[in-house]
Amino acid sequence: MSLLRLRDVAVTYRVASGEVPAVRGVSLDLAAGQALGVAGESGSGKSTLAMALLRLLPRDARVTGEILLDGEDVLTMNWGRLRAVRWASASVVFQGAQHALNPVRRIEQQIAEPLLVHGMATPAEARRKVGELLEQVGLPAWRARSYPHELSGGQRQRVMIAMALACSPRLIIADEPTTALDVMIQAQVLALIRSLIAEHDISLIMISHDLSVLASMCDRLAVMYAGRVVESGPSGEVFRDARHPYSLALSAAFPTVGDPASRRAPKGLGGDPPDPMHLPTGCSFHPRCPVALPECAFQEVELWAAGESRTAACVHVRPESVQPAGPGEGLEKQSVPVARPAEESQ
Amino acid sequence: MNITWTRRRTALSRFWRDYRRQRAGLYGAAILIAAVALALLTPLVTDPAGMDVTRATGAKMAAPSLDFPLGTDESGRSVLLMTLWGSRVSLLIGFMSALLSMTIGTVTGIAAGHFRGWTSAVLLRITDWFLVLPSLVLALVLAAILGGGTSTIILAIGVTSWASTARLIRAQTLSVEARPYIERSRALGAGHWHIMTRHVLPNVAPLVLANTTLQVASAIVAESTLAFLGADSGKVSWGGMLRGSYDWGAATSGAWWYVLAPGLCIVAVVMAFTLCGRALEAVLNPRLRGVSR
Amino acid sequence: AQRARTAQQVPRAEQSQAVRQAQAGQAKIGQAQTGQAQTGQERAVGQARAARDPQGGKKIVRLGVTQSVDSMNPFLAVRLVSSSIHRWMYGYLTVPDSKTLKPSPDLAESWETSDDKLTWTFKIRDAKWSDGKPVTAQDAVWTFNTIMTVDAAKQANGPAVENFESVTATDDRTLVIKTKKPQASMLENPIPIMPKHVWEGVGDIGAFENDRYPVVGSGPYIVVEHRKDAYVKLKANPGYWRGAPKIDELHVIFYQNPEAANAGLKKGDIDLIGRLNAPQFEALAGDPNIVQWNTPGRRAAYLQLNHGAQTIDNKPVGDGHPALKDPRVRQAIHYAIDKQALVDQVQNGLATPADGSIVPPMYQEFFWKAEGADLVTHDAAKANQILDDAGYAKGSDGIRMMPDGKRKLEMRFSIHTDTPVEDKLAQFLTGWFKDIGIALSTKKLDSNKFTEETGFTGLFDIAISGWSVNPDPEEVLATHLCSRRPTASGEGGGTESFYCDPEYERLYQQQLSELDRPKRVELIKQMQKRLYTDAPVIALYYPNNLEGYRKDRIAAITPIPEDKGILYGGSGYWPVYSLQAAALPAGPADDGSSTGLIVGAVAVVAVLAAGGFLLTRRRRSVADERE
Amino acid sequence: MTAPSEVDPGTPFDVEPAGPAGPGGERGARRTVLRYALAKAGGAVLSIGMVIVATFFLFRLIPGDPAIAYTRDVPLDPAQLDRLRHQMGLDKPLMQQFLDFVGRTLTLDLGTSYEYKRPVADLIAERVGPTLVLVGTGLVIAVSLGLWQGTRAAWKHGSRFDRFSTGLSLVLWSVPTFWLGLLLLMVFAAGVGPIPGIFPTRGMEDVDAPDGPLYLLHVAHHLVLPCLTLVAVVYAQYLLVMRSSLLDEIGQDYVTTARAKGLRDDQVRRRHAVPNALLPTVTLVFIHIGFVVGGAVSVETVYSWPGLGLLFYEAIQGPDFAVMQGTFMVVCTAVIVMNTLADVAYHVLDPRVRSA
Amino acid sequence: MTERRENAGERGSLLEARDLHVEFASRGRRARAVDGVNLAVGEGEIVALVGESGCGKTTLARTLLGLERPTSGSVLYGGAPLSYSSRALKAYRREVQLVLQDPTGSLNPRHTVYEAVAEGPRIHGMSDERDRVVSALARTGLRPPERFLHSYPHELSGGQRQRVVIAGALALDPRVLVADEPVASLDASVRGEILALLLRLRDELGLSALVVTHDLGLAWNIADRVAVMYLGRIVESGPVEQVLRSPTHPYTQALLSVLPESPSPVVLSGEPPDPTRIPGGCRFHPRCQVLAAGAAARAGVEGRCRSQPLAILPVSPFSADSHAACHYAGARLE
Ligand SMILES: Nc1ncnc2c1ncn2[C@@H]1O[C@H](COP(=O)(O)OP(=O)(O)OP(=O)(O)O)[C@@H](O)[C@H]1O
Ligand SMILES: Nc1ncnc2c1ncn2[C@@H]1O[C@H](COP(=O)(O)OP(=O)(O)OP(=O)(O)O)[C@@H](O)[C@H]1O
Ligand SMILES: [Mg+2]
Ligand SMILES: [Mg+2]
Ligand code: NI
Repeated sequence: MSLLRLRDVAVTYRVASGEVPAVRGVSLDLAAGQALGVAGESGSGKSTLAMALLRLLPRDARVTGEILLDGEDVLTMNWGRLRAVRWASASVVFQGAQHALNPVRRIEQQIAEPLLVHGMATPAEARRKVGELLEQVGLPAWRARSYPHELSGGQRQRVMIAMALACSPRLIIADEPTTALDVMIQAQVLALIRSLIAEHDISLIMISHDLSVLASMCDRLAVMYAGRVVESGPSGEVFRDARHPYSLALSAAFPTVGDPASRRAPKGLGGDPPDPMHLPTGCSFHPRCPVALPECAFQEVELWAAGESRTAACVHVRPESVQPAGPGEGLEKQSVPVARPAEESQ
Repeated sequence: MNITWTRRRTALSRFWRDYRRQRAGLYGAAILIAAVALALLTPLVTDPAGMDVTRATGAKMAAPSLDFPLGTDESGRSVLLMTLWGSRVSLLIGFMSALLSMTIGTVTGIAAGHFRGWTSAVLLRITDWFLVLPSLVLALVLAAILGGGTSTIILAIGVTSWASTARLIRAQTLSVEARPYIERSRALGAGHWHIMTRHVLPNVAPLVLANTTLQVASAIVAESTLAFLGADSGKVSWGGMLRGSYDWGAATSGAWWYVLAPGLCIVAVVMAFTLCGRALEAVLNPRLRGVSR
Repeated sequence: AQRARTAQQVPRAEQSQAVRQAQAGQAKIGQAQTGQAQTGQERAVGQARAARDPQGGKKIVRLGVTQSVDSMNPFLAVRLVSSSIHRWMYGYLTVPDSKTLKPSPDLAESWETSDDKLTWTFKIRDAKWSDGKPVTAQDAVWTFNTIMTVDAAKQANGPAVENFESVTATDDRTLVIKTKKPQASMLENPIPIMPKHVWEGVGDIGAFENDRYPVVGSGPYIVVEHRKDAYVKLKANPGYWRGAPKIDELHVIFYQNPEAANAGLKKGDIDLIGRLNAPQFEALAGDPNIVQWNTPGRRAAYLQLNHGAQTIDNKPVGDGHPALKDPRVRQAIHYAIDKQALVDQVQNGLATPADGSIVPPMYQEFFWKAEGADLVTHDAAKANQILDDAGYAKGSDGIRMMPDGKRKLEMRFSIHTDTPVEDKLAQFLTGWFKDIGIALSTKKLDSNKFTEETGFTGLFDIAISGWSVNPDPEEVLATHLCSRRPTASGEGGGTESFYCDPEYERLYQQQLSELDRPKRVELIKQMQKRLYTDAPVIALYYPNNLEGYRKDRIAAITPIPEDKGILYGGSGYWPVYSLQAAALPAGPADDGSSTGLIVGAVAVVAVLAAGGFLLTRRRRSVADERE
Repeated sequence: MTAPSEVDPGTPFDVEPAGPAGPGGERGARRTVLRYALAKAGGAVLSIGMVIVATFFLFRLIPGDPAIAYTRDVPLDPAQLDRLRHQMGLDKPLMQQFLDFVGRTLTLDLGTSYEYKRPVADLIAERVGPTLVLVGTGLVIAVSLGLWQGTRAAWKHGSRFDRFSTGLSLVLWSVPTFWLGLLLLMVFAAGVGPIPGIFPTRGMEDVDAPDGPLYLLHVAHHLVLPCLTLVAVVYAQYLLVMRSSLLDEIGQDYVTTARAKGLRDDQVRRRHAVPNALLPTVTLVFIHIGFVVGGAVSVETVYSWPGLGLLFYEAIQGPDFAVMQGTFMVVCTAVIVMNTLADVAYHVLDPRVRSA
Repeated sequence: MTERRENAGERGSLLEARDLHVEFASRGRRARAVDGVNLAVGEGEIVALVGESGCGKTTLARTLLGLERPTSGSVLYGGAPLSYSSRALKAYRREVQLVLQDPTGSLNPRHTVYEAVAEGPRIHGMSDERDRVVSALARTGLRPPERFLHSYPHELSGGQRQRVVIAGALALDPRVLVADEPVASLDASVRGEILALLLRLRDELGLSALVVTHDLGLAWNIADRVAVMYLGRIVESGPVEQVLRSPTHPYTQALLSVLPESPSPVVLSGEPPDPTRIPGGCRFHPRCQVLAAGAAARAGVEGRCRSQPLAILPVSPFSADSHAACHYAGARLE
């Protein structure tokens, strides 16, 4: 049985000017010990989805669907149960550790806090545990006495990871844990996460817009666009051989150094990201899609199987659709290396 | 340009749409508009002769009646009439001293935020000095030294109340100055003047506007307090009326209308300004926009 | 007093008046009277009573004042409240008689003067200080000599000894004062006799606060406690030579806020309050427990017109409006003023319109009443007529011009800051002056600057003024003499008008030497008439003395003078000495405050309880309300 | 005075992001605190110096002869006046007078009152106590009430309690202090209609105040109305500031982290949000001491409270420029010193700026 | 592109930093943010400056624009040292333009696109303001320009905003564009477009560019030459293919190795270097994996690595050779 099972999860923010459908019907499965990467451009609903998993969204967000954590629906839990689940079953590593740590409390207090709250340790044990955790993430134990601002960005992110590990959760949700970090530090942190989840047999949901990072970290990838998952599958395959034109553009945006194909030929995707309040009809990607068919403008797309344990939401993978060429091929031909002028894409 | 005009109008209507959502701000604006309108209309619809004690027609401290809806004062003048005329002075002092305070505060704040080194240090020192000093006490000293008169009161309030504005504007200036577009502008060859007037000023302007509104409110309170403590402008203002009611024992002789009318007017108008100021701040200050949860 | 501000001013005027009297140097010899000798027996009785009844049943009278004590040191204190308290603490050489106000024996049993009127010999009474030591002539010698020799001690009463040549004691009972010039005011000497044995060891008198309680004195009361800006507590002096007062304690309680003081009287926090202003006085009406005490005042309020201010050597000073030099303009101004309206509106009717000059009608003998052709009544038309005739034509804006057409009749009216009565007055004058084509603008000055501009530098057009007149009006009349004008460097003087009129001077000199009283009275009346018609000053009204006390607390009190006199603020101790209080089982102050205390405590507890309840409720509710 | 703005006028210190600190960080931090304290003290000294200079020139602006003002209207002969002028140092050049003034001020000689003829310093010393009682109590109540209610209002943002608190504080903020004082005095001290006057009409204590613990109760009884007035006007501002400051914090990520950890709502508030919101608020509270002192002048006048405010008011009425000048200097200095202490305390308390 | 390379050697450098040092006072210490840099951008050349966070890239870029004064060394434009009088700077800034990382921040939210682009021409008192704005917008691909003139930045997407910023620079007809992480804040899908734009501008207008980045992929995407910076110094520079395909400096090697798809990452331990404490010897030696692995010792340069400072790399516009400031690399070459 999968550890986490999302069924048709949708999140809508109520704002003054209307409703923002930030996540629109996402279904995902995560097996125990598996690492799932969620990619997508800014505003595609990645963080919203992650926060919805533990009902951490602000009050003006409405969540529907089912979020089954170990078979139990998070959305219908009572507060007491939810509090017990939080951090003990699933913990979160936030986007900016800078802000996710309380600036006026010492590291040790913050790491020990979930242990104490969940009654998993006495204060003395907690203190010892904090030292252990810090050492696990490669920080000296005396750092426990520090305040967040005394640490560098990489160190803070490590503290966040140590904190996430505190209650030995079965799932860690990492929302862009390295985006704000430098290349070298990023490599350090990723290596750390990789070794920790392997060691402790923890499931991971990792969010990033950097497909290449996700590809190297995760077993499976899900690519989101405008609140929906548009493609999912084993990470290597999705990264190297995307079926959805958006995933393709995303993976092309990260050139392989040394690959002559991308030398002096940056690839990108024209057009503007969609406005979640005014989504295009049909396939929401069609205005930017280089291989859009006329029917894309009105016909709903859904996730179709696109190979073994792969799905993609594109007419080009629709089983019954007549494919003039292989979808990959077609895309290859039509994706232009130089961006098209903006007016065309609008 | 026509298109700019349309732009402005849409910006204005957007502002209005946002503002309309601030219910308290709407109430405030309504009261304000009413108060200002009354103050402006007063000379048109009433006769200032009624303010002349030698021509007063009422009995002394007469209770409200049809002739005198708000009763009369110690000389038999209509309290309503005095309240109306007093609003002119109170509002004038409020506006003018707020204007003075905002001018000093904005100029100092922008300069302190824009320039580095000793200019900023000196300005900041002075600002801090004025910030912590008991402004009312300082205003009283100023008023006592400079002697009475409307301009003295305006000066005393204006000169003592700009510091918090300057701090606010400086903080905002610093945050504007840290924005990349300032760097970009500098890289385009812009000088201090260009940056301060084209980038910083327009960006702090909404804040200045909101703060001015709040400042008017505190200036009106300050005026009444100064009047009570003995530094009045020599004209009939709400503060002056309250002082009069105190001097002539209105409260002990049961002339509640004389005590309450100007006092409630102060409360209402100050409140209105405050509500408007807060609403403006909420609409115009991006820092507060995010906090809607 | 209208408000604290005015209250402070008045005593100062009175103070300086006494000084001036001292300087005027006129000798009047009082009758020697024998006072009662204080007996040890009485003292014993007093002590026994105190011992019998330490707490309950005390007779306490609480006096509200709206002026705080500036100093308990009589060498320094100038405020009315302080000098009043000193009157109750200390003996003086003489005290005004309770009926006639003429000097009567106090510590000086009797006195006589030498023929050249330069030597005064006082016989000191056999009295005791409150610490039991005898009062001797040496105490008086020390007191006067200290003021004469120590600069710091001159602050309060320096001028009163200016004319003293020497002060000596021939024996413990005999005091001899030699003066440089004859001094008529000798018997009104404002200096309390201080206990030498206590004060000798003080050191710096200017720094001493006289705060060793109980303060050793020889008056009817002993100060036992003083909290600054709060209260002074006095106890009856059981050993007082006239006999101990009939109450046990006298509390002087300070209110900054006159409204609060009034409320305090109504509520029973205080028992007596003096120097009320008209609205406060009126606010007391209708309270069955309060007696409104309204007596004719000894004060005159008048305008001072700058009719060409000059220094003592006839050099013009200041910037007075030239039109005011014209007696017709002054006359017209006089006609423009509605004195009755002022009385009604400014003084709430609690004053007398001034149909005379600067001597109030309270002094029936000296009061001159304008009648017939002399009488100036409110008549704007007549005023306009006078001005028209005099060539002051009205301009298009309704403001008149000087006959030469060069200057408008735009004048300033100088008043004190923070005096509502003067403010109101200014409003009325402005209105009336407008009717006769004179534009009046109000100029508010703090009292320092006011004195400077209206008394020395002449930087005014019209100014408010007032004077509390003594039973003999000579002093107030003297303030309009040529010799009172300031020197060129702006010093000395004491003029109230910069007036210098040969006719007036002549009358003054004449009355000085006129020993026949009716004739002298006539001369004095003529001087008033001159002032009235020439109008260097224009009297407006004579305010009444307004006071109030609780009759449920004060059983008896003797005003001074006994016939329609004042209760608080006069010289002498008669009213407070004569106080009789209704004894309450427990002091009403304690009663009031303990009820209040209980109620307050209950309120606090209730608030706390409510708060606590809310808090606990919230705790409980919050637990599962949200996450 | 500041309007009850939702925006704080900037922290009084520029918060720099701090770099990593080594194990010696604690000691280093202590050293920087010391350096900071010294710098702040230096600033305060400078400010106080500015107060002295400003006072001198401000009061030298007053036209008129201080000697004549000092003697009031008692006529003196020229020689006496000259002697007095000499005594008061008025015949010296301005610069010399200024230096003398500074020298005297530094030795706490604030001159002699025109009215009381006593050293101003003594007058002030006598009245500091009652003011401290009033302002101290008022401030403590206002701060605790304001912060508590502000916290609650922000936490239940948009609730009825929030709307009520915000509304009430806005009304209170709009009320002139003296007017509120007069109304309270008339209603609760004098008594109106059926309401008995249960509180005293004046002062801090009555004659024959009881001794011992009862004395405290006695003073407390007198303190109720003045304190209420002061608190009503002052606390509103703290409420609004705390509310907006906490609202800022509620949106922060670390609050979400805390919730993600499974903390209860009140734990999140007490342990995380409030401490962070508190620090800037407390600074503002201290900046506003000057404002409170201003309010104290009105309150002390209305209730005849024998404190510095009353002394100042009387001095204005006099006018007794010597007392005015002295009180002004002392009050300003006190406020500056308080602020400096608060700054340093803040610095010690807030780890973010501590080691910066 | 090969053509460009061939006659490159003949042309001189347009913008050049010579022995540049920039220091800051940072909490009582001196931070040597730029500590001896030689760098040149030739006419029509795109140079990428890569390096870790805090190594001084931005400082170098700002100094090149005269926004920061060098402590020593000089900035040369067209061979002449930069003068810091405000007039000379203003003239200089017509020719050399800056594009910043964050297009949203680089645009004043209260200015329309027109105002933003026209700001430069206005400051420099150019007459044909509107034409310049329109053509600049058109050149950056915002077509038709009229449609955008009166938009406010918040009405545009991130990519469009960055185009507006670039248009603002182009409106002055600059010869050099200094772009500080021009795509770092853009969505991955959009960044390709902006980079393509830079390439196109170089082709169309002959614009030179210095692109500051921490992303080696970006350098690979567009640059002709790359300079790798470490702790205030350039440690390796040369043509992109050469440097990125066969890096000689251990630091460059490490940077390349941590790219996600690289097979054997060399994760350097330790924190980002601190410019207030620059180590002696080779400034990279405390983190050097070659030194740590003992290779340097084997090559007999360990001592030198630890104690002997390296010379500042020479300036070499259009040079076909790469240089590395490394004792070990030097030893291996010998
Ligand atoms: N509190 C909120 N109220 C209203 N709308 C919100 C709120 N938070 C997010 N949104 C909207 O929901 C959508 C998804 O936001 P989300 O933060 O999940 O995106 P994301 O994929 O995490 O983006 P990024 O990569 O920038 O982090 C966006 O359009 C955003 O504007
Ligand atoms: N104004 C300044 N005052 C003090 N130190 C500064 C200043 N500007 C930069 N520094 C320091 O100089 C060093 C280099 O900074 P710089 O911004 O040039 O680095 P960078 O390579 O651009 O880094 P990033 O990739 O993070 O943008 C840093 O350590 C920084 O802290
Ligand atoms: Mg996100
Ligand atoms: Mg940078
Ligand atoms: Ni303020």
